Amino acid sequence: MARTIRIQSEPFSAAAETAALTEGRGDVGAVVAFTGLCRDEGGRLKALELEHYPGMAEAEIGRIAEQAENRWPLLGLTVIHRFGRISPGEEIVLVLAASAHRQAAFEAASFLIDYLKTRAPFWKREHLEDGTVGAWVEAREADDRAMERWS
Amino acid sequence: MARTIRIQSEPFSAAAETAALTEGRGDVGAVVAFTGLCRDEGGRLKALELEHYPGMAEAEIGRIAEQAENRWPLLGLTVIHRFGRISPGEEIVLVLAASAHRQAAFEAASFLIDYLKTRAPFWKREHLEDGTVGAWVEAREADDRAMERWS
Amino acid sequence: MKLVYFAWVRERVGRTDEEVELPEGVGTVAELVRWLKGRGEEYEYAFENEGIVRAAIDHVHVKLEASLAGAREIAFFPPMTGG
Amino acid sequence: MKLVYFAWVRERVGRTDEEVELPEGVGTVAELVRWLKGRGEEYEYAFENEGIVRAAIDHVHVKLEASLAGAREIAFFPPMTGG
Repeated sequence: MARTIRIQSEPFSAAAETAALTEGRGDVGAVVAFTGLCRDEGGRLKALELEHYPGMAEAEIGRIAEQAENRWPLLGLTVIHRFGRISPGEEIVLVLAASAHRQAAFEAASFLIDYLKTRAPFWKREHLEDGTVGAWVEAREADDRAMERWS
Repeated sequence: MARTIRIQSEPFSAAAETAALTEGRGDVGAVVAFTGLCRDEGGRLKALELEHYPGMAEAEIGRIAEQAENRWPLLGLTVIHRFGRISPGEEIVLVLAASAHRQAAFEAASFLIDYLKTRAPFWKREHLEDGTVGAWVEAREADDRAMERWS
Repeated sequence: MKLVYFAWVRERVGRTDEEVELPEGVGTVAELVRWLKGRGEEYEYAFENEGIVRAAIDHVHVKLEASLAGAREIAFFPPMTGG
Repeated sequence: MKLVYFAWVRERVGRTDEEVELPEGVGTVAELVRWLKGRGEEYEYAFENEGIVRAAIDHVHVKLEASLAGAREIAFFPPMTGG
């Protein structure tokens, strides 16, 4: 199974990553791509700053990917998570799941992002339009619930 | 709400369509893209031929899109379905759903492709590697069940 | 009234479309199918299993009981297999 | 043993990492937290709500009861907010 996990500050290309997953093969029938973007929170936000735990971020996402691979008949899987300063409209995270059929691809992509949200060691802080550094984003209970539906 | 529906024989660019949905706006937090590709069925298949009902295809997908828009807080929605001859590894259909949060985007994209499969007037016929024209693809009961879970 | 056919329904009927004048007493899709089946074995073959063939009136899916009143284009086709 | 801190835990402690010699009797993550809180008010502040701060041993999430035996790097951080 093709598995790609990258933690980087640079932007990524969802198209190039999808092509890398599917090129030259005839067994992939479905690719689901989730892209998480930075919102401007109604104009209040100038940027998000993403801190991460190098080493553990890759390891933890690897463990989450392995769970997904054990659970669904996947043909490929890509997770790219950015860190550093990210402006509204920019991409933060990409999850790709490829399978022969759509249900496995949808479920695996949804599982991966639910787990990433609550298990991958990343923390967001807001930088506001008024120039101040805002609070660290608080964990959402909705994200915990989203993860729990998989167990 | 930005809504794009296209029926075409040419390939499409998922990246360009995603960019068109998100560019210049700060309210989109999640984009889910489903791409359906032509499989080679273990090397048996040379191509799929897709017939459609012009006029009704656009109208029916429009009605499905409207249902999705009424059901989830979407910020954008794109459906592109190809017709004609499509080789293994090529893309057949693209569904994009954009929202502030990921759950709406995942559910809407999943709903759209489930409905497309069973309601949009397209029919697939197989062209085989041995040069013969194979059978019309039969509708899958699993697709009917997938659609029924939304009602 | 225009009739259009797709996929294997089209192949069995042997044409993509045709104009027909409905006779008296043909008021629903089911009655139209029954009338068509009386017109020749190609129609008999296309509609041999009436539960399979789907219909649309003016680009909208309909059931066999649907009325033809006001219809301009009736389509017949197998279950859809797009996506 | 190396301790590393992230996000507001790092800010409250006032450092990104440090090397510590564990005293006798500190065998679990919970005991480490208790010992750290005795070292100064910055630690007291960082761990004021013990139910909130998460821990990892050598890049693996652990609970407060986890043993420190064999650990090289212990991390403390708030609930994650990536994705």
